[in-house]
Amino acid sequence: ACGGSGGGESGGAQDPVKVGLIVSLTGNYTPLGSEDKKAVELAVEQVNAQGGLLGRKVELVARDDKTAPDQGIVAYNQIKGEIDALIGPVFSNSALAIEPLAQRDKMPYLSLAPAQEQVEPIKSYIFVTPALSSMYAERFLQYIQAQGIKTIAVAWDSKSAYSVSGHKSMVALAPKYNVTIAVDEPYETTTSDFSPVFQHVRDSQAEALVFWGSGAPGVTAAKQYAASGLKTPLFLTASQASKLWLEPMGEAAEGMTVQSAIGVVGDHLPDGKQKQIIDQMAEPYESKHGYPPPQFAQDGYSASLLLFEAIRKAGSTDKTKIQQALETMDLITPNGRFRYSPTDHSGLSPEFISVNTVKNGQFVPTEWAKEQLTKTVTAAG
Amino acid sequence: MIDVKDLVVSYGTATALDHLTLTVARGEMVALLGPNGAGKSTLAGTLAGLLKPASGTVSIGGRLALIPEGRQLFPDLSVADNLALGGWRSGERDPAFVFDFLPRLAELAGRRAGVLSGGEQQMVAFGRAMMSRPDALVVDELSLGLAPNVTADLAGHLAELNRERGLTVLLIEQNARLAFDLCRRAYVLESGRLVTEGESAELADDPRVASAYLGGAIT
Amino acid sequence: MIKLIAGLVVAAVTLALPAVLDDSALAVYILLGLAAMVTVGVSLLMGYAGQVSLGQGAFYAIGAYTAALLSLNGVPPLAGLVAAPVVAALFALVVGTPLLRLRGHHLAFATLAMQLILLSLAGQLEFTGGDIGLQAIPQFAVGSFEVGSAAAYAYLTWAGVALVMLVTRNVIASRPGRALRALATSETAAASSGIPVGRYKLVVFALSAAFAGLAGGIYCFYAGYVAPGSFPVLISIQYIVMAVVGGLGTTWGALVGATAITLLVQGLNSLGALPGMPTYAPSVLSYAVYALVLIVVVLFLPNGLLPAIAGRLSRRRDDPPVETR
Amino acid sequence: MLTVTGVSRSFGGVYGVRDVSLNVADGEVCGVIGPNGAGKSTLFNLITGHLAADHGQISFLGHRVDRLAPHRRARLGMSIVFQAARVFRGMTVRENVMVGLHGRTSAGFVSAALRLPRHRRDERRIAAEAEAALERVGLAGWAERPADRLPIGQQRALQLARALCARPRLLLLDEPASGLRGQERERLATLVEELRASGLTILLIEHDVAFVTRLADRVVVLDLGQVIAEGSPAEVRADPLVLAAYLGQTS
Amino acid sequence: MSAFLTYLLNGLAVGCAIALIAGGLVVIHRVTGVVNFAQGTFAVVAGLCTSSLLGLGLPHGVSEIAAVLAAALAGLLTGLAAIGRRDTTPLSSLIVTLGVGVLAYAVEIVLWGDQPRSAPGLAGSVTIAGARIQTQHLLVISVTAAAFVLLALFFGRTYLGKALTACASNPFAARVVGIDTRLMGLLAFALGGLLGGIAGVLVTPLRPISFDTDVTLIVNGFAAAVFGALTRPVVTLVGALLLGVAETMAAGYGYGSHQLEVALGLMIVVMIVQASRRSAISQEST
Ligand SMILES: Nc1ncnc2c1ncn2[C@@H]1O[C@H](COP(=O)(O)OP(=O)(O)OP(=O)(O)O)[C@@H](O)[C@H]1O
Ligand SMILES: Nc1ncnc2c1ncn2[C@@H]1O[C@H](COP(=O)(O)OP(=O)(O)OP(=O)(O)O)[C@@H](O)[C@H]1O
Ligand SMILES: [Mg+2]
Ligand SMILES: [Mg+2]
Repeated sequence: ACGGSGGGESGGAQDPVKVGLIVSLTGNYTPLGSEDKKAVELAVEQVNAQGGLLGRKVELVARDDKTAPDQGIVAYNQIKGEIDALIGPVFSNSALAIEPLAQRDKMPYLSLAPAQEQVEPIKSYIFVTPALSSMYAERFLQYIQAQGIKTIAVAWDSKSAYSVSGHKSMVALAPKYNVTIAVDEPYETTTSDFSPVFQHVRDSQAEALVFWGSGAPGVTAAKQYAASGLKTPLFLTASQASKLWLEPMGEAAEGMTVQSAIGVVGDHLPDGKQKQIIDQMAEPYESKHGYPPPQFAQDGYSASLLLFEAIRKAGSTDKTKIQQALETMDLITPNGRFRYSPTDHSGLSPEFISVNTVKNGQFVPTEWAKEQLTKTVTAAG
Repeated sequence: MIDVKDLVVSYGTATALDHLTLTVARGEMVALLGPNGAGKSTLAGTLAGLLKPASGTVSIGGRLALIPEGRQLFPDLSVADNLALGGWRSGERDPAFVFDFLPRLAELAGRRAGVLSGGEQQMVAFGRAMMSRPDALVVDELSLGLAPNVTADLAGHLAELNRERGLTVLLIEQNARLAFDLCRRAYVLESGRLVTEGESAELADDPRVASAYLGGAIT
Repeated sequence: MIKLIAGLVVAAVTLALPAVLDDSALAVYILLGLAAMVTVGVSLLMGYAGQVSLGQGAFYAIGAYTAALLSLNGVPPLAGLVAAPVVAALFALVVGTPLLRLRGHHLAFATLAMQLILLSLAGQLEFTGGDIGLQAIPQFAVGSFEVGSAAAYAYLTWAGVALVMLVTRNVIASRPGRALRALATSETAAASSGIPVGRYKLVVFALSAAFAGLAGGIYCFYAGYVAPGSFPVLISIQYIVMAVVGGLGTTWGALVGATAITLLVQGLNSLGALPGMPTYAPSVLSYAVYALVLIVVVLFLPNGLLPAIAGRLSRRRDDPPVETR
Repeated sequence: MLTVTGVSRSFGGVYGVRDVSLNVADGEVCGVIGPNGAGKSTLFNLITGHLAADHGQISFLGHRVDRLAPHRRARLGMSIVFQAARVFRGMTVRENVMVGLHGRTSAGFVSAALRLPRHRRDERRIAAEAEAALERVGLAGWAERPADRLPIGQQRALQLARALCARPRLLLLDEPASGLRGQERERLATLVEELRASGLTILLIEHDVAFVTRLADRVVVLDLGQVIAEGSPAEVRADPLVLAAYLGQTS
Repeated sequence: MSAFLTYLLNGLAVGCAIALIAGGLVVIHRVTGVVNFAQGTFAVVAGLCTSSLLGLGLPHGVSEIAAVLAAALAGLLTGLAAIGRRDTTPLSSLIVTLGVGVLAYAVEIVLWGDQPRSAPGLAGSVTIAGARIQTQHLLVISVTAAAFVLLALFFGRTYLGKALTACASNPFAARVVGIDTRLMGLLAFALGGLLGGIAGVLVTPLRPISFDTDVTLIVNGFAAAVFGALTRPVVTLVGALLLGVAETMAAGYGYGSHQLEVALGLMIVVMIVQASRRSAISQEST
């Protein structure tokens, strides 16, 4: 399918639909990229088991960006000629490097990176799958307001785009929810001791500490927090909502508050479309890999579903038609209900984020979250 | 004690020793003369097992110590430690006996060897070799950088060890006069080959040897 | 004679390649050229002047950010490209003044730290676009002629490589070049011959920075995007690996090393992505095979690929063999 | 020509050179002798600027030089042949000698990179003079050899050639004859005599007393960092202090 | 005041963890002249091993010791690759260790996967003069103190320690006096692996370890080791503590997002000040 503009089906009916996937399989972002890949592979398997798309098989063309933007460009150039659409890197810098090329080639592109800048301003062919950090920020503020908390402390990783922009949104949105940020504490990804942060929280009026960060600092800080004897509750964002955080934390995690995408708490949802979609992924994933799908896997799976649906709606692999289908997309995925539009290429909204507490090594939605999610899910159908 | 037969040693493709045969009997002191680049140091290194012969054999009948060309101290270690490590093979750890014939080293014992003056380093190199309580000693330049009185002392010490303990010595020495005085016999090496050998007294009278190694106005 | 012929062949192939390669190969070809440009500088700095820099990626980054910031602010791209090496060199002069008082491992660490600090700042400052970096950098253009195609970038890149190699070759075979090689062995003896050691070290540091800066400038236009993630510390180490594998202290060695490593990495990458490979294939191939090849080459060809190849050729041609250094 | 006044340098409490004053006249060959560790090489390093003095002044050709960097002093006309051979590894003998002309030429990075006429002019001159210097020290046949593989004697000759290329006004020789055999020593002595005849001023450290006696106009004796005697070679050789500290009973 | 003490104590603990990595670098460099870029790998191997062994139900103590031994073995193997072949220059050896580090990635991914792992350590915390410090941190401090005292004594006081030092100081001379430099080098690599392993075992409960954590570990370790000229254990320890304390102090007094700059910048400044006190000629003397 070599994207001739008006040509409709240029390949024979036997040609597979080719989906490109560029993620980090080596380098720093390997732990994320490899989960994405597993999930996308699962989605492709499932769709092929159901007879494929448009009567054609779906074939995955995967490449490694080596957690480096220039390698992302190389990978994109390698596969752009053969693919019909692209699911792109989880590493923001790689994603942003590829996007101008994809836009120029009119290549439908679903990004796995959460960076806001991808959709601000909107580029017609670029769509984002993970919830943006601004949504997590807003959701937390809603929860905080509901808990009657007025003053908070925020710690954020100044070296991670995700937490920088999450922090920024939080600062911007706090007044709207009547929340004051008493302690505003940057740290670095390599920070191995958080006692200064906790000391500052201890010396303040803050009623809760919101911690932005992903990977190692999430565990390090939470462990040290448990040991620090601070009574202020700790709020963690969705990056910690996986066994990668739960396991090392062990007992110490009990009672901590952790956000997550809706997919993580599928078990606690009322029956319905949303729960069904979540299980459709979670069960085979767990039986195949031995652990429930982490957030990144859900992003990858959601992106695949969105893309498949768009191709179905477009009725062809014509890139422009896929793009148009995406722009009018309304689809429930493990990440929640996506409603892309010409003015919204991120699709999700904060209602699909859960706020949980850790109980017996499980993420259990808080009463507030249960109430909210039920509303959301029933509204979605 | 030292038996070299048909020895060939080369650096890459350049042959430094070309079918060399020589012997030093137990308790003998023998001088090795030759112009720059003759292969003297190469022979010394081969005797000490630092260089691999391409062919031929080297046999040593006892513990051999080498005072290598360029002193080769451990610059980051103290003089005392340099000396102590000289006893790696022999198990000798106490350098007191070295201080007896090189009193200057006692003063320098705590100094880092790398900052010593040239002559001081030469003394350490000598002392270190003696720490191994050798049966045979190969000296690649004895007087290099040493003050005349020190040279004389060390030469005297060597002669004494040879007399009293039967120390075997192969002496490479820039000062041929000194070498002839100390050793009864000498070999002359040129371009990797033996050109002359004989009693020191005869060699000193050989006009060719005299002009090449005893020099005109000098010494 | 044989050198001249080899040089001409290489030049001809270099010129012919952009015309025949497709986009995907061109991307590799361009990145290879950029890596070669930086590596020539590393080889000059390390192989000739004996100064180790683990922070060459910082100058690459400075070049890229300079060109990007200028052209995003309306300066003509050509001016941005010219500014890239100049700013990188100036920066090298400024940081080099204190840093080059350090020697050996100390210098290696200090340059590494310099890159870490610089990237950390680039990731936090507003005007560099923070961690997200700078997007929508215009295409390179000379006047109204836009260099849009990959082939054009390939020519631009390899013109840069040629320039850098020419300058290096001219410098090393001359009075300042001999001075650099001399001070690499003994700063005291060099100073006694009247060589201003400190200043020469600074100049060669700046020169190598300029090479990296030029590469960075071209990179920013080609990629259209620069971010701190484009310049991890590991690339600086990669340049050293390239220089050593190719043969330190030979200008062509840098090119050979950059080519060998880039092709190896890309080859393994493509191999790992072939359908039917097990899940861990990409990582195992790009880590294990890469590492093994690297180890074997370094152990068995300690002087690098180029001297090994050249040695073999000349040995076959004229015996007795000449000893190469 | 060279005036050293009250110069001292200590190393962590140990004196290397202690309050040394010295005058070297134009065209003179001044021998410096003394026991091992007396501070001779340290004195040379202080004069050439490789070590900074703790106290004292050094003037050369009427300039105060004790604050100048070594390469500035070299450009004023000092050349040194080090005690330990310091040849430049990885360069040929010829290239080593060419480095010696650095201070007397000026083509820099820019003219080299662009191959400007100045660079070409300089290169021609450097090549010619280096050739002559190699000839002079008897290394003509060795020009293309890698310098670090040379036997010691040739390395010393090479250092001397490099130093001479700088056309120094003052030449400092630190044990130039060490490691040289009879004939080679003789050749060196002849060369030094030629240099003296051509009016070059020379400071000479040497433990070969006969060598010094033959070449030096005047001898300075150092011990424990201080000057203990000074005078003609014959005077110094007879000085009981010198006999005790340095020459020993054998001489 | 108690805030200051908190930063100080925790900074010391951070520094101690760095020191253990740096210590391994120093041991190896001091004996072989090789900068071992696989040093972080030893810690990673030990960390991953501990987590696996504990996961298999082995008791604490046994798991950790086994993991440290595994790291020592990794050290030995690295040594074989890096210096096993005669006439490998230190630069070549350095590149080989880089290669070994990368090779280890593949092995680790196959054995342990690419996701980070962790292990339980000493829980809870202790209050000293109003300053709180994690118990695990105290463990790190005490083990490091012991390790460095032993290291300093070993190299400074024992004959074997001096023979090891002699190997890098002048390998040729070491052979002249009869020391088997290769054997000594391998010993050093094993010792380096051991130290790296101790670091890994102690750090894994504090921060999750994945195959590529070695990069972070080595950067800090390298900084401290270079501070100690890659040869002096005690100065290295000082450098590491300086680094750790500078980081926590920076975070404590409002420069949380510039910890790296502050700490590394400080190291560079101290090194430059030290360097300007040394003359070129004394560094070149042989
Ligand atoms: N490492 C080396 N590589 C190549 N050639 C060498 C090497 N070492 C010595 N040679 C060559 O081998 C020959 C013998 O050198 P050797 O050092 O044994 O001479 P020597 O008699 O000790 O000279 P000197 O009197 O100067 O000490 C010389 O031609 C020298 O150039
Ligand atoms: N950098 C240094 N640090 C400490 N001590 C030093 C340093 N340089 C020289 N010394 C000491 O200063 C003294 C004088 O050394 P110097 O090299 O000047 O002696 P010298 O007269 O040249 O002796 P030689 O005839 O043996 O070469 C020696 O005791 C030496 O150990
Ligand atoms: Mg010799
Ligand atoms: Mg001296």
